[in-house]
Amino acid sequence: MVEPILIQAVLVPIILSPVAYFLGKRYGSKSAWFTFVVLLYSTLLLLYAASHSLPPEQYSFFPQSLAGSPLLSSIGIVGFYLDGISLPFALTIYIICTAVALYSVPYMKHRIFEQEGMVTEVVTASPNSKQPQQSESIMPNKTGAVTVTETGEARYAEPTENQRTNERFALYFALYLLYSAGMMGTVLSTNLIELYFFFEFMLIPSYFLIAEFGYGARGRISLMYLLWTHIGALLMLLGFLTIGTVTSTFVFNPPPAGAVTALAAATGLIPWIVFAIIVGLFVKLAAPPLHIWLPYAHAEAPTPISALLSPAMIGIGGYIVIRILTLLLPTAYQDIDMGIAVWGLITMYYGGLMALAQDDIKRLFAYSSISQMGYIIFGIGTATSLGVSGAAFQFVSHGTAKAVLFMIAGLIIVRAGGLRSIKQMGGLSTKLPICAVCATIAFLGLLGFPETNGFQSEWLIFAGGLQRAALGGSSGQIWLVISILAVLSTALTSVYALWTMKRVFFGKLPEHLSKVSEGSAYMLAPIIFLAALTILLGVFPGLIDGPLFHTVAGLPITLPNLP
Amino acid sequence: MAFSLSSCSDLIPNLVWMVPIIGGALSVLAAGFGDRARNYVAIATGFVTALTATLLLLLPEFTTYTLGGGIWDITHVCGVQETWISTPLFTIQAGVLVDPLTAVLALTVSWVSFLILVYSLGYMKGERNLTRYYFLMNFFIGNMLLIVMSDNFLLLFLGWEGVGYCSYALIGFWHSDEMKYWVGTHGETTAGVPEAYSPTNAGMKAFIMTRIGDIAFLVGILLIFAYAHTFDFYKLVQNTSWASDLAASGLLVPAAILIFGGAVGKSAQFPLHEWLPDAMAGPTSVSALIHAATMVNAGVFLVGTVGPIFLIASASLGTGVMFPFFATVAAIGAFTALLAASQAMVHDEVKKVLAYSTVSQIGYMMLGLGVAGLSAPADFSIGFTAGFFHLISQALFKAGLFMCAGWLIHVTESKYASQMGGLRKELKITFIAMMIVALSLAGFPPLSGFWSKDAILGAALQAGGISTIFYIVGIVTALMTAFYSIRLIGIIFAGKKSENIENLEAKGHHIHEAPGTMWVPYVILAGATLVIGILAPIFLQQSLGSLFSKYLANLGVVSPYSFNLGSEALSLSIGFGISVLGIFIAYLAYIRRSISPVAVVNSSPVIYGFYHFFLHRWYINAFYYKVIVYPISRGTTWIFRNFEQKVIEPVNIGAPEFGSDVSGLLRRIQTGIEEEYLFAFGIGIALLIIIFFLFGYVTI
Amino acid sequence: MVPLIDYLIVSSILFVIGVYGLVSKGNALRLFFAIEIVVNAANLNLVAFSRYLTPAGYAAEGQTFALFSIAIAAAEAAVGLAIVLVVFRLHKNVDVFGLRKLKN
Amino acid sequence: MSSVLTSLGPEGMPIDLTIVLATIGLIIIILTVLGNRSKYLAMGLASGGFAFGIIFIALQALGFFSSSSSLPYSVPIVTDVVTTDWVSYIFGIAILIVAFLVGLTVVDYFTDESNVTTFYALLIFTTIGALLLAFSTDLLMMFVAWELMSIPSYVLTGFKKKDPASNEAAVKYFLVSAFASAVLLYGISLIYLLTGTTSIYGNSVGTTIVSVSSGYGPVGILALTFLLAGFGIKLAAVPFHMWIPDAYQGAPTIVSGLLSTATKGATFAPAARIFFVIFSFSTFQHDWSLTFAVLAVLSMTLGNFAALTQKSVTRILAYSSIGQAGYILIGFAAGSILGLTGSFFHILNYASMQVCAFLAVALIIQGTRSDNLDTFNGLGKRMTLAPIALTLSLLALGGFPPLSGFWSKLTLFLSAINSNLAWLAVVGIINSFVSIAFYVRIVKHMYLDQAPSDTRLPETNGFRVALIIAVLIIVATGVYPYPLYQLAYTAARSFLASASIIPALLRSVFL
Repeated sequence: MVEPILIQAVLVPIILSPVAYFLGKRYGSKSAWFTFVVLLYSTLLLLYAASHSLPPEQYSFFPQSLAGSPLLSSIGIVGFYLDGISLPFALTIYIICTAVALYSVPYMKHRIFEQEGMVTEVVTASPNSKQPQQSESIMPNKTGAVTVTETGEARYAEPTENQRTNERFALYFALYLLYSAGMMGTVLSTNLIELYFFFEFMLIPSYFLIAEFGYGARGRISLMYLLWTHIGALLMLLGFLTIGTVTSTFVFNPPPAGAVTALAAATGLIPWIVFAIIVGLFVKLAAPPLHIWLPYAHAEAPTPISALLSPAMIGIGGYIVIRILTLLLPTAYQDIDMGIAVWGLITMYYGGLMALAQDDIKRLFAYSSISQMGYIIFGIGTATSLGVSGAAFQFVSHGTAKAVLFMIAGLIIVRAGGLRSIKQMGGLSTKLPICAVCATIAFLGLLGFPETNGFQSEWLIFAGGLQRAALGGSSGQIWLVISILAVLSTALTSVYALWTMKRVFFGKLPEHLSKVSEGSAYMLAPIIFLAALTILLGVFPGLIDGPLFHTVAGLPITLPNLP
Repeated sequence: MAFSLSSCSDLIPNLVWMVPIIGGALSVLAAGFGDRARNYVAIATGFVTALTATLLLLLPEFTTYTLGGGIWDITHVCGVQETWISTPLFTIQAGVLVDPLTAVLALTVSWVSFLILVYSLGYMKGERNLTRYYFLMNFFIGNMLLIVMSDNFLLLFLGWEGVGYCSYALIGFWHSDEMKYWVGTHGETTAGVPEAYSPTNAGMKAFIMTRIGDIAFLVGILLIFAYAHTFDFYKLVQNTSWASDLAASGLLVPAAILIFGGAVGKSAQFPLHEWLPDAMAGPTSVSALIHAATMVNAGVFLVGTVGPIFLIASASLGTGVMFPFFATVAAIGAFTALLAASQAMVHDEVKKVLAYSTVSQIGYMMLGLGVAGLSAPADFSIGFTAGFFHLISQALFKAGLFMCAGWLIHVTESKYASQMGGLRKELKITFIAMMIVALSLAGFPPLSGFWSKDAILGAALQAGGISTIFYIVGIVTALMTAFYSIRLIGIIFAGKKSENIENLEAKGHHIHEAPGTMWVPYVILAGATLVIGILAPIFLQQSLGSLFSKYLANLGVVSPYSFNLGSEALSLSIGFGISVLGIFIAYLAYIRRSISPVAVVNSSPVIYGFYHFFLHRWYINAFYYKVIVYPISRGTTWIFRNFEQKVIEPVNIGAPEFGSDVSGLLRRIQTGIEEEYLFAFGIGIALLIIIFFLFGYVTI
Repeated sequence: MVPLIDYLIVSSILFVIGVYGLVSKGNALRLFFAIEIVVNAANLNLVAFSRYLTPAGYAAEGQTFALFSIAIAAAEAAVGLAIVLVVFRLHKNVDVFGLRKLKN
Repeated sequence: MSSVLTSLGPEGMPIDLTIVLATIGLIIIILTVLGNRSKYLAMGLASGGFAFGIIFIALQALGFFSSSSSLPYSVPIVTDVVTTDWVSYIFGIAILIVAFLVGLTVVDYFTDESNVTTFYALLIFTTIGALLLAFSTDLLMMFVAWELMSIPSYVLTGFKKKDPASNEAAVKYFLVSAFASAVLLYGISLIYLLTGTTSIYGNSVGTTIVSVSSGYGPVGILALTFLLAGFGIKLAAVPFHMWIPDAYQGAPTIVSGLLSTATKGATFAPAARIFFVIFSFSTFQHDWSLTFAVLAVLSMTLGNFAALTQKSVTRILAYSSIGQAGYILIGFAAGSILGLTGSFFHILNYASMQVCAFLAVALIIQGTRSDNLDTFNGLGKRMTLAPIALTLSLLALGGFPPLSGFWSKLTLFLSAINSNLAWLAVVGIINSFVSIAFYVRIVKHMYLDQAPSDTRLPETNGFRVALIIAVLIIVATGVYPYPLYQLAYTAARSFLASASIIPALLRSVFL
């Protein structure tokens, strides 16, 4: 008898999301605690499952009456499995979701009040810039809660929540739960159709979250986000359907007997399957030139959602690539590994270079995410157990670090009246010391600094590449070159990371930021928690490495392992 | 087995690097009880660290250990390992390693650090954010000791980057970038590149530049890992099959040079040396600790660690396999020594002069280690010992110099030597202490600098061959070194008071001696350089030499220490002569002031040209900015505007537009006229028939 | 007996005339007549085929079908004319070119 | 009660159902003539009739399920004019549910029309026509049912006598549809020539004449063409779709809902029967399969692309309906069990999704008095149920999980790939993507754009009930697709077993 642990972790948030809605209508922002508890419960379930190394859970969705048709009945087999590869992904997703749930309280208060016209955006005119920096749709000052002093600063008394704002909170937290569970379902699923189901399932709530609470041309941007990710998903679906047709089943984990051989025999279809899956998922991973939706979506999403999109969601593409390629298409995987690696390399550099050209802090982080996805792609491309494990670990390290960074960006937005332009920041470390420390940790995590988890993942990835070089063969030299180039891209990461640190936190504090303060523990606690996690996993990488390698070493594919 | 590795109690070795890190954290907690508590905790941490490092020598596992007769005899290394990362594919054991190299460096680092912490008490008094300062200082010390104590590359890299971060954070300690903290002179440019850097900018520059070296280092160790599947130093020595595999791929020497790249970055060697002068934007105590005495020497330590490993590992591949590596080390060391010394001769900013001097002196150390590898295998330990002796000696006198400079800058409120002058009466203690350390730098007997520098030069001379060129470069550099050390002393202490000082005194600022917390540390260091100098003949040969040679013998590089003062008389006398010559020229120009430096510089366009060339840092800094920094920063914006926004983004606009166009076209069919709908119906029938006839199976 | 092909030719001609009428005329009533011509072409077919398939006429499926079809055409005509009549009341003519409010 | 119903026996079921519904229709007419024009009585009678029908068919189906341990996959050849196989159950249930839902909203929709009772009568008759169309296995019966379905629907389309748009729609619909009937009749006559019988299961073209004399090939092709064209009109397959947008826009919106689901869905049943049974001869099968594929591509592409820039929501739904027909045709083109499963499943889902969308739009238009997309701005703040129902139905139409459309589209695309028609799946998926753009556009207008005013718009009870039922069906099927899926699968399997398609020629890789 299988313990229904993982299915709970996925379904409980979905089932309780209407409850979150009704609680939200009643209690407004306080209902965040409900969301928090639900997600915490699910996270604990995951931890329980991880510590007991439970077998795959399988639930038959279609009873056996379709037994005459294995393919059709396999559509209905819903499996949840937490193994070493899904563990880092799953835990990262839920831990970030749980932490960000609390962070959402002050942020969404700010955003919703702003949207409801209860707070006028602080006009952050700096003496240097001619045009005052304003974000869109400054509503007329309806409640009079804001007084603008003669220096152009706005001080606002915290408006009180009312029925209208409560409804907004309710919507936010209900969608938030759905979104979190969608991501989780994708990572835990063992069936291609189930995987696609959840992959799309997370799209709609996130679309609404961006569209409802986002900034700028949020309608257009959320639509762009939806369409891009949707076409990626559909492409992936094409690949999945073809796989299902060839193997007569959609269950992929553990791969059913004969599936791999059947697939390998379908030589004519393999290129198409691989193309569909890789390209479809690289849209999610935002590998150039399929990345263009990402900077917009991440920049204009409400910041807590950015903190889920970037650290948690886009990397799931990498997870699926690892899963499908290693479990179902091992030979094809080894044929295209270098192509993937080179694409990853391009992604690293492209994202990093574009990050250098940004002024909007959230856009900068978005491009940085693209660059970081390049590491994941490169790690997958090395097709070694080191590289693949590194890619999975990189999801964790990027997740914790980028979540911290986005949350800090959000904190600045809340505290400095919607300020996002880096040009108008500076010297904030005197006003936001804790944030400065946490941002430093997060940036160090991004640039692969030892003692943060970023290093632990990146060295695995690079070691994977160099291991390919060491294996020799005709491509050994090329692997050597691209691996060195990959390591070199961390210099680029350092450049944009430190330059951003300098521009945001160091230097002279501009006049308009003199009233900024760090504020509520709702915001700081998640930031500190994740920053601490960044360091903890850097010092004790075995927490991730152990189960990860255990699974990777046991993958039914001959990845070059260390002897 | 060529060596023995005994296990030892893991408490003391681990404490050595843990104490400062824990103490740093404690000092943050102690800040809650007031500044005083925090300062004391921080300094006490430094002291305990120094004590634990000293305790290393008392470890019972060091089987034969006597301090009698000035002889150390540590023949054994000991290490303890814990499993750090355990996976089914590989296990990374990590732990500490105590060998003579470790012990000597741990001692130097911890005691100098302690002195600098004490100095900070006075120097940083009244500054804000000192919690951060003390935490980072202690964290730095911990990481530095981790580098020294670690027994594998991965753990070493942890400390390696840790000190890099501390350096970054401490250079940028005054992160609000007020003008007074900038390094360099405002408005001065080299080929259009500004020469002045804000502290945060300098920190960033330091971090990124050293990181480029670190990347090479990381590639190097990962390459070794790819073949050896271990990071462990002793495992690498134990089983050397990896070296032949690497050599078979032609990667042995490249891997070694890549690892040396890390040392180049961290130790500010050419071509990654440009960050160190700008790193002087940090507090002087930081410069003294990180950018003179400890961190910058980590590169030397690294070469000292990997050099023997590579030598042993490649032993079976025939001699001379590692020649390119050691030649690179020596050449870069020699060239850097000359490069930096030439710049030190002309600069006016006290700390920058000292920074160039540091770069130059580390060049010497690299030269020593390189020469060790170039000489006959039996003579390996000569250069090796010389390099590390110079490391210790430089740590002492350079830290002393910086600390003195720190007080001078504080009391004169100027960072320029030319704005000091005639201070010898007011600042007697500082004057004497600084004189001693400067003479040590100048290589004046019997100070430690004299012995250590000449040990390196002697080793180069003895190695012969290509090393003779390095020897000559070293001698030229020695002349420059002697000149600029005394030049600095002369400008600061001799002659009349400058306008700046007079203005200050007119304003009521009294030029006074440093408080005890400040002068005691640098006086101690001056004393140490003197004492070691006097004891050097014994110290060098009997203690350090025998220690290292036994250590190396234990590793497998068999070479009884044969350095002999008597047989090196030639080298010593040349060294002495050069030193005196340099001191004399500087004396004439800056103390007696019988030669006008300005007149000399202007006397010939060649000299003037050189002067400017040196002053503009050989245009290397400007070159980097023009060729790398500016193109990247402009290039990314260009790519963003012209590729990202003009080529890729239009897809977002173009695709929907395409859809709309198609949509409009299709909608135009829908005219609203029933007639045409029926017509379309007819066309549909025709279309179906055409399809059937063209593609159908049913034959007509 | 008239061969089957003659019936087919006549019915085809009727069909073509009907279609021509549909695509060339604008008057709703004329269109409706054209449709009736097509229906009648089909009816002719049915009867002819029935006769051809079962010459003895025992199972007159085709004829039955044609009868049904004629009855249904009548019903259709009733409803159709009613609709056209309503249009006429509103527009005062029954030209389908005038009915272009709904388009694109 | 249930025993009484099942005791009536499956064979008589369509006739019983017709009698019951026709009686109710007649009662309504008689009451109207007698002067009793109570809307609610008519509504009660009609709804009762439809509900009875649903229960009746459901019980029959359950009886089928429970009567034997193994599912009745093989069905004897029916020579009667009507049959009760799984296909007819599926279509019957879909048609009746749509009719029931539409019936619930009529009273609330026609607030200013006097003869609402007549509407109910016509609704019942057109429903009977649609039902019989799904049940019929004889060409004559089929034609009669076709006309019985069509003729009342012309009147329904022009039901708003004073509304020029409604009239225009009626004329356009009527002329095209009448022409289609004529063409269909012509096609039927040719089939009669080829097979010598009007019974669908009686004989197939291949086994009678063509096999004797190949000279009849062109006649067979002509028959195929005319039938495809005739059905194409109701199926909204491009290029026979031209009347659809105009008629749907002009007709009363709930009638558009009825037309786009009940009449359209019902047409797929005779289409399936005629092509899969009569034209089961191998060469013909290839031909119509290819043609279905071409029509599917054309319909999907035109429908979805043309909808992209529409401003009128009803027209968007009309074009969407064209696109959806294309998806359904994919399954026909695939021609395998999987394909038909997908088609039948999608017809079921499509009925609930599309009727839900149209009813929601009808309710909204009642409030805003315009079907322009801009008047939908900010509806989320002005109404509660209608925008949610519309959003869910649109997302379901777009194929987003966990809504019903996802599963059926999935099956359709899978069937295409399975039948070596991967290119068709690719086109389908591209179109599915394009369709998201305009579906979500409506959602965006409703929720994200600024409302012109804050006044709340009324939501009437009839609509509420209908929308809630429709949404429940959509969501429940999305979350637990098994029952309907199984129904569709059983239907497809038994249908193909009854059709004499030569298994070797099925392009399915498996099954």
